[in-house]
Order: sequence, then C-alpha cells, then structure tokens
Amino acid sequence: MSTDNFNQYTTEEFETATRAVLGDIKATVEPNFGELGIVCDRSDIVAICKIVKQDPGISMEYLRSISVVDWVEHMEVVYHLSSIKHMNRIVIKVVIPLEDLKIDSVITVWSGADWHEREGHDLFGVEFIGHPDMSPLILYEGFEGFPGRKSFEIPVQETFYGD
Amino acid sequence: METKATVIRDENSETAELRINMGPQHPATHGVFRMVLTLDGERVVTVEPHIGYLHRGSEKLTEGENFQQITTLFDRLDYISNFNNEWVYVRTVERAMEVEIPERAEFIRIILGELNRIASHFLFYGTYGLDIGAMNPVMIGFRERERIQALFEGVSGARMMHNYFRVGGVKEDLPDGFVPAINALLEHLKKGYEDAKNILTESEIFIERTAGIGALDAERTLDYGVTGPVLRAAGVDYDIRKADPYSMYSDLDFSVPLGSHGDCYDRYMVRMLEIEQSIKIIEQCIRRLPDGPIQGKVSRILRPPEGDFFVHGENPRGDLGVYLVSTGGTVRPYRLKIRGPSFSNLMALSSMMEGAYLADSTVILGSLDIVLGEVDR
Amino acid sequence: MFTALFLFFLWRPISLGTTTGLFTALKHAFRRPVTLQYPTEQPVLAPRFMAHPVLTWDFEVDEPYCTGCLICMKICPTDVITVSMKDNEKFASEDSKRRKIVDDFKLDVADCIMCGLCVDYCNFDAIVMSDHFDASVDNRSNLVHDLQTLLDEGKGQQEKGRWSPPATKKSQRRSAAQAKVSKPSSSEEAKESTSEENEIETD
Amino acid sequence: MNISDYISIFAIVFVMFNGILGSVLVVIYGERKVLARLQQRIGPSRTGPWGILQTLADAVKLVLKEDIRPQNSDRIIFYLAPLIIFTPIFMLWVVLPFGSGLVLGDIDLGLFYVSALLGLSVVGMVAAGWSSNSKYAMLGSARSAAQLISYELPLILSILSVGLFAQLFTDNPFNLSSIVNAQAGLPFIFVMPLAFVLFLIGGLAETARIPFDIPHADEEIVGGAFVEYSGIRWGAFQLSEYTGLITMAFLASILFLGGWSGPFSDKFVWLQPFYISSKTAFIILLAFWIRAPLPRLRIDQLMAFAWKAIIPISFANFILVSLVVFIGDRISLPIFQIQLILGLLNLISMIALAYLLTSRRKRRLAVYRERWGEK
Repeated sequence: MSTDNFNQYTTEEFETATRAVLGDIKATVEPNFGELGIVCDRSDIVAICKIVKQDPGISMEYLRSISVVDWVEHMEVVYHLSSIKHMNRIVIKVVIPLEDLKIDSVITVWSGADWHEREGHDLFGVEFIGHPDMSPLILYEGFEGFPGRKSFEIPVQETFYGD
Repeated sequence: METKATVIRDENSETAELRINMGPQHPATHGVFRMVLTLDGERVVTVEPHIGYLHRGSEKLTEGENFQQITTLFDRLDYISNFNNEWVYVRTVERAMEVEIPERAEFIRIILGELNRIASHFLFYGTYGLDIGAMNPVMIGFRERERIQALFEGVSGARMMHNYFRVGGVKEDLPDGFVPAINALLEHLKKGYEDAKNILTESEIFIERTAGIGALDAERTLDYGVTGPVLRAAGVDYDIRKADPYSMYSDLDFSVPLGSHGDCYDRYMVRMLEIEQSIKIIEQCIRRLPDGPIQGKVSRILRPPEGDFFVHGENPRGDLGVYLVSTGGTVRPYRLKIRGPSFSNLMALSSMMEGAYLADSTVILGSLDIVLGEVDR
Repeated sequence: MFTALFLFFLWRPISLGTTTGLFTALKHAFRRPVTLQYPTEQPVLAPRFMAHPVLTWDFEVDEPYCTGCLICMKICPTDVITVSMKDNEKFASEDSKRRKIVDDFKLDVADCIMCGLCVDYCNFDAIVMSDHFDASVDNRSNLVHDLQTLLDEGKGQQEKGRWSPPATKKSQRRSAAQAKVSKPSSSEEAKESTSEENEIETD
Repeated sequence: MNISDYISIFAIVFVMFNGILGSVLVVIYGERKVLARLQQRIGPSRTGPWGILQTLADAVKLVLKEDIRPQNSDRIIFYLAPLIIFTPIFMLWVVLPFGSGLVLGDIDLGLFYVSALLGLSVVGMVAAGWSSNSKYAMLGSARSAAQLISYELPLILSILSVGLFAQLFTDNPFNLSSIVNAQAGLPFIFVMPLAFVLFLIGGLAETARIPFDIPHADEEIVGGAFVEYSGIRWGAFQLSEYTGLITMAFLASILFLGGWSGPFSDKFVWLQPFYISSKTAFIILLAFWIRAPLPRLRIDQLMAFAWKAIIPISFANFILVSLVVFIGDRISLPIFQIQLILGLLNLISMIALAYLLTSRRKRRLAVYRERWGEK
C-alpha cells in the first residue's frame, strides 16, 4: 500500500459513496466533526460494518475503537472506523435502551473488536451478543456494579497516615 | 528460521499439557501482565492473556477533573512516552475549541514528542535485549534515555510526569541554552545509537532468535487493530504523522521505515530506524524553530462546545486515540474514552504466540513493547 | 608472518556481528562510568525541577504572599491542598496591601503528584515548586506539611534563587506567553483576576 | 593411619574448602565489577573499600534468610538436591594440582575421575526441579538435563584428546600432574586450539553461562531448577555454579594452558600456584566478557548447535588427534614434528570451520540484507 491514494475522495464524495453503499439500510449519514457519522438501528450494526469493511471504495479495514457512552436515559455504542487505503474515517453510533442493553457483536467483522467489547461489558454492562467470551477483562471476577456508568459512585478511601 | 517443527510422540506414552502461569509477577512481562500458557513440552499451544492489574479507571477519573487537570492523568497512561500522550489530549481539546497554536509551540511539541519517541524506543531496545538474555543493551538503552530525560527535566521540571503541554501551547518557553543542549544531546544519541546497533542488530544469535518469530501478515495484523511499529513491520504504510498529518509534520522531511515479514526482527528494525528518523526530524525542527509566543489565545477556563471528537496521534507504540464527548459549556468532559495502542496490539498476542517456543513467548511479548499503564488505563 | 596469515584467514569470523558486539562491550570498559554515586554525589537539578509545592515569603512586608484564595485547592488534580483564609491584621494597620491572608495551609505530599498546576494558576506567585526530592519519611503523617513548614521550606527555596519576585516573573511570563499588553501594577491585577479566575469550578 | 594423619587430612580439606569458598566470593565480586565496567557502571562500591565485602554481605544475608520449602514439595529430595550438586563439584578439587606435588590425591585416572564427577551435577538439577513441585523448576531441570548431557560429549571428547596426546610424553597420560608436565615445552593450546575452543564452549554450556544459560533463563523460567529455593540452599546452588565455573577454568588451564608451568616455575616453586591461578583468572575473565553483550540461544538452537555442529567437530578432532598420535608414534617421528603437524592440521581445520561459520552467517545475513538493504 503506497501513500499515493490517500484522501481519494472529498468529504462530499465520500458521503454520497457511503450512502449509496448502504442501500436499503435505514441510517442517517452526515458529517460528524471531521468524520462521517452514521447513526443506525442496533439490528443493522453487523450488516453495516460488513458493508463498510468489504466495499472496496470504503474499505474500513481498521477498527479504531468501540466506546460506550452512558447518556443516563440510554446508552450509546460508538464505533470508530478508519480506512488505511483511503484515509477516511467513519463513526457509527448506535443507541440502545437501558432496559435491554444488548447489541450484536462485530467480532466476526474485525477480530480487534474482542477486547473493546469485553471492556464495554465490564464497565457499562452492555452485552455483545455473539461474542465468544464475555468474562471480565479489566475488572476482577465478581466485581459488583458497572464502574463506567454515571450512576456508579467511586468509593472514597481514607488515607492511612500511620500511627 | 523455521518455527514449526514436527512433534514426535510415542503413541503409548501418556502426555499431559502443562499450564503455566506467567505473571503478574514475572521479570519479562513488562509490568503486571499475566498470561496463562498451555505448553506441549517447550512449545506454546494456547495463550490466555489477562490484563487489568493496573486498572485505575482513568476514563472514569477524567469525568471528575477539569480539562486542565486531565493532562496529569494522560502523563500516567503510557508512562514511557508522556509527552506524546499529553499531546494527543491537548490536541483533542484544541480541536474541540478550535484553538490556533503558535508555530513556536508546535515546534517545541514536535521536538519534545520526537525526543520522547527516541527515549521510548531506546527503552524498548534495552528491555528487548534483556528479554533475549543480553545484559549490555539495557544499560545502553537506559543510558541514552537518561540523557533525554535530563533534558526533559530542564524543560518541564520533571523527568517523566511532565504536565508541560497546555491547551493552546506549552506551559513555559524553552529554557536558556536549550538549543546547544539538544545539539549536544543529539550527538550523544547518535553515538549511543551506533553502540546499540553494534551489539544487537547484526548479532547472529539475535537474528536467530528474532527472525521469523511471531510473524503476522499485514491483513491479520490490521484485523486486530494493531498499529505503530508492529503494523509497519508487517509492511503496512500507516503512520499518522504521514497519513493524517497533524501539527507541522506535513512540512517536515522524514520517511517511514517499513518491514516486510512482520516478525520480531522487523519490529526491532522498524523501531531502530525510527530513532534515526526522529533524530532527523528534531534536527530540522531546531533549524526552523521560530521566535514568538508559545501560547495561543485560550481562556483560562476551558469549556469546549457540544459534540464528540476523536483525535489520534502517532505514539511510539502506535495510534493513541482520544474520544471526547462534551455536552458543551461544562468544564469537565462528559465521557473521555482512551484508545491505547498497546491495548489493541496486545490483542494480537495469542495468534502470534501459538506454536512458538516458550523462550519465544517473552521475545514476542517484548517485541510488542506494551506499557501496562495504557493497556489497563 | 604466521600470525598475519592466521589473522588474514580469520578476519571473517572476527567481522561476525556477534564479535562486533563483543568488542563494542569491550570498548565500553574504557569509557568513564555513567553512574552517579547518589548520596555522596548529589545530582545537578534543573532550575525548573519540580518537587512538591511550598509557600513563599514576602520579606518586604514580612508575611506570606499567599492570600488563601483557594485557587490552588480548586485546581489541584489530587486534592492534596487544604487552605483557609483570614483577615489580614497588617492591612488594617496599612503595612500591607493584602486584605486577606492565609490562615492555614495543609499539603499532603503523599498524594501530591508534583504537576505544578498550583504554581501555574496561583495569582499571587505565592507557590513555588521546591527542589526537595528526597522526601521519604518514616511515617505518613510526617508527609502532611502545615503552613509553617511550607513557609520555612519556601524561604529556603527563595534563598537558593529558585523563585523571583512577582514584579518580574509573572509579567515576563505573561508577556512571553500570550503577547498581551502589559497590565497595570500587580495588586490591581491580582484583585481582578481573583474574581475572574475563582470561577474554576469545584463541582 | 594414626590420629595425626586424620588431623592433617582434616586440616587440608578444611583449608581447601574454605579456599574455594573464598575464591567463589572473589569471582562473584569480580564478575560484578567486570560486568559493570563492560556496561559503563561502577558495580559494588559501598561495602568496604571498592565494595570488596559486597559478596560477603550477600552471603551473610543468604545465611540469615528464612529457609522456605514449598508446601507440596518432596521434602527429602528437596533438601538433598543442593548437596547432590554441591558435593561432586567440591570432590573434583581433590585431584586438581596447584603445583608440582601440590595436590591432595594424585590419582592415575585423574581425567577419568574429573569427567565422571562433572556428569553428576545433572542429577542434582533434576532432583531439585522435580522435588520443588513447581512447573518453572520442572522446565528448568528438564532443560538443564538436556543441555548438560548434550554438552558433556564435546567436553569429554576434548579432554580425551588431551589425554591421547599426552601419551607421547608420559606413561601416565590420564594423570593431571603428568599432563601439566607434558606441557612444559609447549602448552597444548598451540598444539590443539580446536580442542581448546571446544572445551571452552562445552565448559560454558556445562556451567550454564550466557549464551548457554538456558537452564536458568531468568526472563523465561525465572531461575530454572532452583526457583523455589531460598536462603542458604539457594546460596548452595549459586556456590556450586560458581565453583563449577572456577573448576572449568582451572581444568582448561591445566589441560591446555600448561597448568602451573611458566617462566622460572621450576626454580621458584611458589610461583606455580600463582601461574595457575592467573591462567584460571584469564579464562574466567573471558567468560565474563562473553556474558556481557551476547543474547541467549533458544533450547532447540542450542541442541542443534550441540548435535549438528559441536559434537561432529569434537569427534573429528578426536579422530584427527588419535591418527596423528598413532601414525607419529608408529613411524617414530620426533615429538616436535608431531606437535607441528598436529598444530598445522588444527589450524587448517579451524580456518575451514571459520569459513563454514561465515558462510552460514552469510546465509543468515542474506535475510537481513534482503529486508533492510545494504547496511
């Protein structure tokens, strides 16, 4: 891969290309602070990820991160994707309701989703359906609560000043 | 060169797989990383990495700190390349607030960031030598890093936890006599680099131990989201300084060393050649270092507008990304997610290690050059 | 002759990478050691070296610079500073321009991360980072420094010349940093900025 | 034997034992100092002048440390293992001569005795690794068993070739004193440099020093067979390691460097121990130097090196020496000519090996050059 084809598209071209590729899938596509934002329904996430990864014109082969944001009344899972071929970036946002914190895992699309999803499960309690191993990653076994959430209170520890 | 050997087994004898627990207290796991290895004789069958022993909840802590205070938390993420961490964070806030940074501040940041890259790669060199069993590299690596840190102390007042980059610029101007000091330092570094190269780069035993070990091809490396020297060793030309230039990098002349096999030796070589490139960048920056202000116009209380911003930068270990969600008008981030390069790089560990020897496990882990402060956050 | 022939045939093994490494190591033996014999040889600290913060003393008026404005307490990332203020008696007798003065100042060095933010945000140049890096004590309670200790340490730092009076220092830094037009005298500026900058929110 | 004989034997053994212990302290101190210099450091410098008491302080600390035994370990073997390693190494010193006649037991089959006892330490290693009930220790002991057995062969073959060659000079070729006497004219290193190099490599591997310290491999199996030991027992292992190193260096100086012989060593007997110890020190320094910059080999590479390179070369060397000695003896050549022929043959074979080695290096470097260009 050479550096020649960086930024093949302008932002608008990229936007229309992405819209065209998504086809029937219901999703809003609009620029989001320098990246292309896609807001979609949670049932479509794996389909969209597969499309944007496999389409040669978009080719999002690099999953940068999966973040979970706690908006108190709902949760949002944010996927940051990047294309190394074209140097374009996409951010996919999916809203999931608090009552049913479940979303399909994208581990079949990118193996790199593995730990990001486990971390999301650890800290926010979002369950990624289809992930082979949802055991705690950075918390210890049997930890109570979800420390990433806004409702989690950081326990205050008294400093021990010696005798 | 061959990594796979046939295992000859007597059908009648009973064998059992040996599970050994490496870490969290182990000299070669680079901190508190633990992996459970299943061994067949000397050969690794499966690897189960366990992280989280250094989890301090940095992301959660940022939600309780002002934007000015968060820099201190970023110092403590990847504690080998502190300037680079701070840089990505302040760039995130600058991006959100659309701050213009004076040119002198940009050059100061590049100089310090690249110096930190050299320091980080020298530390890698030392620990990598030690992982393979050689003692001298670690002394050379630390010797050179010490020189760089002495310069950092003169600039920022601290050797590691600098807290020197500010939103809009840097904290203070460079001290008097900085340019002669850094010129002398670069001369030392070049000599130290020669020493380092003489001991390992062409050493037959070293090549024997690293070439062909832990190889992953470009596609699979990318699939895991691996970035930095590990990705470039596999031949993928992805350096954010070139691919998505920030600061003044687009004006500077440097090249991105690329490997071809994606094995441990290539990772080592990519890092070593990056030291050369960084020295080249610093020399250019010193030549071009302009006079002028070091702080852009920013109010002392930072209130980024509403929105979510993802900014990334090329750390010595790869692509450090900061995802900032701001609700607008508040002095604290609503959510700040840190995408550490070591975190993603470590994910590829198990597929690199399967089938390798037990002795290679430390070599492969060392070649990823992880910092647990960033993996666990 | 014999030796020369021998060496001629052995030049290739001598040029082995491993052999180069061996001779590089040997070369190191003839260089000066880089070790610093720490307790007997003290390190040369940079002028900007940051250990924990200490308080400075105004020798002209014979009182601390600190007015107890709480900004350090608010900006501290680890909440190690506890300050309270009181009315300045010397202001009443018109010896001093400071209306309020620090009453109590506690600093827990055990939790201090030596980031220097308090120095940066102090409007009165009342704080300076000391160079007292070997801060180990045998009891944690000895790490909690009170006002008197901090002022004593600060006097020591001032004598060492690690701090310059506010008239020169802050204005210089400001002008260099933001290229602002120079402001009127320090006390007025201080009053202004206190009201403005105390906005740094604690919640 | 009457009571005074026993007392004198006891006194000699006591002096020997403590002498070795003392020299181990010196060697450890020397290693730390030399390594430090090779790495631009100072090394131990606080305890006593120039830090000479550092190892003594460490030894005292080890003695005072708590002696811990893992819970499910095999108690008897666990306690016995340090002794099994410790004893044979010290028993070796019975036959090692410090000067002409300055030896405890000048037995005829000295070389035989030495090679027999050298092989014993592997038993102790396996015992230690097996009994500690630790996987790391187990791996370490398996590794050391494999390594020690593999490198015993080249070691013993080069020892044997020395004995074979000493036949020309003496009727008692396996006696260490007569081997030294045979080298009064020309030390064997000039006659068979190849055997000397093989002995050094084998010796480094036997004493498990870098680049062959795979049984210990601090970065992989954290110390190997004695990872579970602490205090004085760990100290015993360390002691036998370093005694092993001294013994190897001592043997090398006896077998190849002419032992105690040197200028005026016949006239002034007191020079003899001085000569032999300085030769030993030279070999030990060589081992320190090799330790500083070289990485460690991997176990399969180590075994390949032993069985594919070192052992065939040892056999070839052995056959070469025996042929030259046999034919030279048959056609009754003067000893000087035999020495010359053997030396020249050795030299030629070493050059051939050097070329072999470098062509291998070229292959290896081809990978490097292809990837990273002409450097």
